[in-house]
Amino acid sequence: MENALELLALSPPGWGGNLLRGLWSTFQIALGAYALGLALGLFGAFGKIYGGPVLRGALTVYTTVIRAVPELVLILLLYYLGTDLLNMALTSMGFERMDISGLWAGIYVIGFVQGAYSTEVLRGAFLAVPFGQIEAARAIGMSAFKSHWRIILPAMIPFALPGLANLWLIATKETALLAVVGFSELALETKQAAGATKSYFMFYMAAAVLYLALSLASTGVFALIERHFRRGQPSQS
Amino acid sequence: EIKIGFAAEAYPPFTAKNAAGEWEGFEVDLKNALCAAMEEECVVVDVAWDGIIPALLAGKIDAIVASMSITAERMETINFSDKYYNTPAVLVAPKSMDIGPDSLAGKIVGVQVSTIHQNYAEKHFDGTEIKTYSTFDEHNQDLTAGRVDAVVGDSIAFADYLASAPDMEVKAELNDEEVFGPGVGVGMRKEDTGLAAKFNAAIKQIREDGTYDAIGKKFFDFDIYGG
Amino acid sequence: MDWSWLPEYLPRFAEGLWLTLQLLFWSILIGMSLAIPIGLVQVTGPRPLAWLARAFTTVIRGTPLLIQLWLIYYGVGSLFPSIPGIRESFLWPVLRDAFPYAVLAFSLSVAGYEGEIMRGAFRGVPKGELEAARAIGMSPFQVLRRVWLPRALQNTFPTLTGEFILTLKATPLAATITVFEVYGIGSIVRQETYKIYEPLLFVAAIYLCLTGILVLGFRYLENRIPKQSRS
Amino acid sequence: MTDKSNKNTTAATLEVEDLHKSFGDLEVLKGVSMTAREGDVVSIVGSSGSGKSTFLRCINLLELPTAGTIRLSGEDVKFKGSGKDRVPSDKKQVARLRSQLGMVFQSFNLWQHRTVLQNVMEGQVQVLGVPKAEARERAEGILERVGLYDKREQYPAFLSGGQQQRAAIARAVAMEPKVMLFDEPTSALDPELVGEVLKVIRGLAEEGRTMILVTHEMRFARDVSSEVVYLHEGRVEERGAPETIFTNPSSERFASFIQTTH
Amino acid sequence: MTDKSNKNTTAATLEVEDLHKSFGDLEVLKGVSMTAREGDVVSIVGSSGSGKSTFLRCINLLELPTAGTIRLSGEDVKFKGSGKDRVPSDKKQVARLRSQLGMVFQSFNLWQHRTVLQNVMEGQVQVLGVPKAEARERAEGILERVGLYDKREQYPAFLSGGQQQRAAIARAVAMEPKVMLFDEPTSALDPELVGEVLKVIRGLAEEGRTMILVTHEMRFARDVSSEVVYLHEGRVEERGAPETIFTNPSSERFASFIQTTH
Ligand SMILES: Nc1ncnc2c1ncn2[C@@H]1O[C@H](COP(=O)(O)OP(=O)(O)OP(=O)(O)O)[C@@H](O)[C@H]1O
Ligand SMILES: Nc1ncnc2c1ncn2[C@@H]1O[C@H](COP(=O)(O)OP(=O)(O)OP(=O)(O)O)[C@@H](O)[C@H]1O
Ligand SMILES: [Mg+2]
Ligand SMILES: [Mg+2]
Repeated sequence: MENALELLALSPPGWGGNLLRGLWSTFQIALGAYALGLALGLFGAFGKIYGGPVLRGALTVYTTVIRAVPELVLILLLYYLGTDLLNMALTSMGFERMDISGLWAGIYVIGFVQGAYSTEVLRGAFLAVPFGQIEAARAIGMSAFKSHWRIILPAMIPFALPGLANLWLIATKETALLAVVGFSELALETKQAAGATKSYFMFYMAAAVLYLALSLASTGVFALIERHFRRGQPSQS
Repeated sequence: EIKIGFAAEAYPPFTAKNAAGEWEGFEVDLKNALCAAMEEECVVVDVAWDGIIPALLAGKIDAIVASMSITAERMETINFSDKYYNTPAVLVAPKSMDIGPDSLAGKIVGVQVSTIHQNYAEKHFDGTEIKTYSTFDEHNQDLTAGRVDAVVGDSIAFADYLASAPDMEVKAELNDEEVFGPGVGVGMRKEDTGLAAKFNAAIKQIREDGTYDAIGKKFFDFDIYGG
Repeated sequence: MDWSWLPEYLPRFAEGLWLTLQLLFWSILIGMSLAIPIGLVQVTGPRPLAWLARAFTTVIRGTPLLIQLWLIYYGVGSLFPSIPGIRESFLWPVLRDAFPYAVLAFSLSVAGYEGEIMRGAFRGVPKGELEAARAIGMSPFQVLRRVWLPRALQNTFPTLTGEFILTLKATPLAATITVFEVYGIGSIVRQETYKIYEPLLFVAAIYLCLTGILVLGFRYLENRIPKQSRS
Repeated sequence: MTDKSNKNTTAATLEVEDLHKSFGDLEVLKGVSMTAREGDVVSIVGSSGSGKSTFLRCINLLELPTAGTIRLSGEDVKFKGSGKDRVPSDKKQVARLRSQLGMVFQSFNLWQHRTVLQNVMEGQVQVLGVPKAEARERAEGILERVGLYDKREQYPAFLSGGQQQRAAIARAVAMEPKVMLFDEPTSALDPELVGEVLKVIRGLAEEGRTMILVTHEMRFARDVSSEVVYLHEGRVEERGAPETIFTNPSSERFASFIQTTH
Repeated sequence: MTDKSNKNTTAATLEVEDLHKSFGDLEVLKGVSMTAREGDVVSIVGSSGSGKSTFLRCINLLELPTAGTIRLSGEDVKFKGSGKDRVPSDKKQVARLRSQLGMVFQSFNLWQHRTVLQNVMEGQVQVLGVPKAEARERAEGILERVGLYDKREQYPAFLSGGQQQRAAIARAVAMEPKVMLFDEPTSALDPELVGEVLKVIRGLAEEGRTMILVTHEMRFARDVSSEVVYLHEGRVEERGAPETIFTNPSSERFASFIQTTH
């Protein structure tokens, strides 16, 4: 036990500080990726519903292919192959080589993948909104933007929230994939601490506790949002 | 300037980061000695084991110093320096069991997947079920759990495990130059032949001037360079 | 691109694919049959059960699947061998095999994530339609089976499809407990051949096919009931 | 007593005594009693928000009355607890009683994931255990009668208001319940169809079924009912045979209520 | 011509010419034309499923007519394409025209996540740009008038049917549109409230607004309208001033339609 406390101490040689820094990095990437994913998801969902055949087709390819291909493949492709191609293009045009940082590659890749999932979550939520609610907004002459912002989105949110909450929690864990490009976040810090000290069990449990704390906090936030948007809805039993 | 790639996963006592984020271990000191001998600036880049060869090929690193064994298959893709250490493989099993390399028929042996150890087990153990694991620590856990009867792996890597598992012991040292190859070397791109020559010269130099042995003594109580 | 390795490894990929499919099938089947009650009790109560369900989904969704997998296989699973006599019993081959542990871990994960989805879905069904079902004398179970559940699922098909694809893509974690499914085989090929992209692309293609089948299947279910056009 | 009423000749099918219902602080029903016998058609009228729908919904326990008794064919609905926590103590009894109570909702509440035909068949097959083929035949017959045969394969979202209302009526009628609760069953119907529904209700009454209906159409109430109950602010302000109370109302409030029928 | 109608004295506010609408193979409107001037109240009657709601919904483009023109204050709604692919070509125009067209839906369609007051204020604030305080005042005034002031902070799901309908009317009225489209605005209302709505509509007509309303209550249509249009199977079968057509119908079909008013 004493040994455990020593290992988890916040300053070296304890590893606690490293884990917390990892958690913070995880949180930042997850937040960036999630925000990007939401933006793409909104665009994707409305594109699928309102778009012409070409846009719809393109979005279907996006949601199917991106969701299908393992994230690791995407990260490797974007980070290595993508950098290669970019640099080839840059040097052939006479520019300096440049480096995509692991952090941004991670945010883009995870965000891009999250976008594909949120597209479908939001599309489902949109379809679940009773149609009359939307018609009433149109009938009073709200612009397309206003009717979405004021009526449709608030009505969609209760349907979308559980799926979006799941995606957020998945985002926080998917950051672990960035280890492959050498970006250190909670999962990698944990692996390093565990590997260096051979206290696997303890560090993995510590990481689990940190993840759990993060998700408890997020669950609380999501519950508040849901309560707000479910106002006016009678309980069902 | 040479960009040296370390595997981000800890592999003590060769490479591991301490809590302050500094690299420590045999290969770390060795790298410093090699760079000094070459009179080159070296920077360390951490890359996950999975991405380390792609990183090399993509130019994000110039040399891999990550306990990478020199094998024929790897030689098809990348180039190696001469070996800089070699440790024997061993068979580990519970003390209570009467097991040797020749009495494994009907038993279950755990190895890390697609390693020289797997190749060895498949070549030499007849009538034995070979169970593959994705990491070294996983087959150790299953050895403890009793799901496998014995495991084959690198002798150094076992040191910590054996220290924490008093009822396990080394049953035999395994040798087969054909399977195990010459040992561990620095990985480089094939076209960087100049760099390979430099590393070879540097390895030779520190072997001769005693630096190598000094570093080796710091971490091991036997000759890590191997026979 | 060099695909010369492919013929040699095809049989192993076939084995891996079969494992993937089994893992996916059982996890979704068992997971969903847990997710439905977990979602439901959070809407209907009773309180203590709702609270338990909430705690379960929070813990499952809040901790990495990898760690759950480890705890189940190396943690709980390693307690069995220490039971005297068990190694000689008929149960041992099952307990020793990693596959059941993988199914257990993935099922719990599906139950956690989809339990949350189902909670929202149940909550979204218009109250009046449930009242109509109760009013003709349906038992609570009939209300659930005939009206509440189908209506809930209908509203949530796009989300569930995504969730199942996520489950598919989580199956590679099983490699850490010796269950080498398609992705695991791909990693083995990568390590053995030092081909970097080809095996990954091949695995990606297999995943694409599986995902395509999932998406089309659910799209069919979703479209069985026509919706008013929204544009 | 008119020929339409048959009070005292048969036992009461439905008796409600001193029913109270509050939503939070708002007391909606302040002690409502009612008795209906086989073949009775009781109309409940009253202004918007007076508690008519709440009263119907209390009868089949979709709302739980805070106090009062409900008796169906002599069987008391069993409750436990009191006030807000008063709940039925026997779930089996509730389901059994409900299958004898048909309900047409003010907002129809058709199942959106089932076609019209499936909406009508559902209860017969699932609750009454009628074989599918038979249920379909019966359902088609009823749909024919309310003029929806052509729309039987359509989903509710694609129906006109009147068509939805007729589907809801068909769904309730198909259950052949002892007692039917209609919440404004003709609100979305044109005069011709109102006439049709009138016929349906009369037919059901002749078969000996009991009907409680909420309506705003005084004409309709007068034509169809054996008794009219006027609800005002959660209390029965006036009740009687339609001939009597419409021509000779005793309550001033009721007089002014029906007078405004422009 | 009665004093309620003012044909030929002012320019037409709303003109619909030869409107067609099909749902798949089902042709619901087979060429309907209509003209309404300032202060006109046109009632549309007809049996259930005859296309009344569809007609109203076409006017504000919630359904897209497959053929025909719609003209509001002399401005043609612009379309492109034809048949099923006929869509409005100018989205801005659509939003502008819609804000001059009020609509009360047959199924109310109140926004479930907003209180009654917010439902009524929403359009004023968001579409007309009325300052919040002013919008609230106006909304409260209208709610007072339809007897919903007490329920202004309530969410729609907790209202009685008639209360929801009145909230829907209030929401449309608050927009002060040139033309109001009412789809059975009194279906859930008791006789007293029907009288109130009648007054509201008359008041609006006097202000010079135009009203098109679908109703099943012939009494109400007769009292309120300057013109009555009888729709039968997607065509106008009879039209005229209420005094004329109710007492002296020229179409046999219409005669039998109003005759059944029991
Ligand atoms: N979205 C739709 N898809 C297919 N058919 C439809 C759709 N909407 C309406 N219909 C059909 O068009 C016809 C006319 O419907 P509409 O709602 O206009 O009738 P209505 O005259 O308003 O009837 P009611 O008095 O019953 O409300 C009906 O037969 C209806 O089933
Ligand atoms: N779930 C609820 N929560 C709170 N108040 C409610 C609820 N349901 C109804 N009420 C209120 O109870 C009163 C009676 O409602 P009820 O639906 O019984 O009226 P009604 O007589 O059917 O009126 P209408 O003729 O308009 O349908 C109304 O003031 C209504 O706002
Ligand atoms: Mg009511
Ligand atoms: Mg209609």
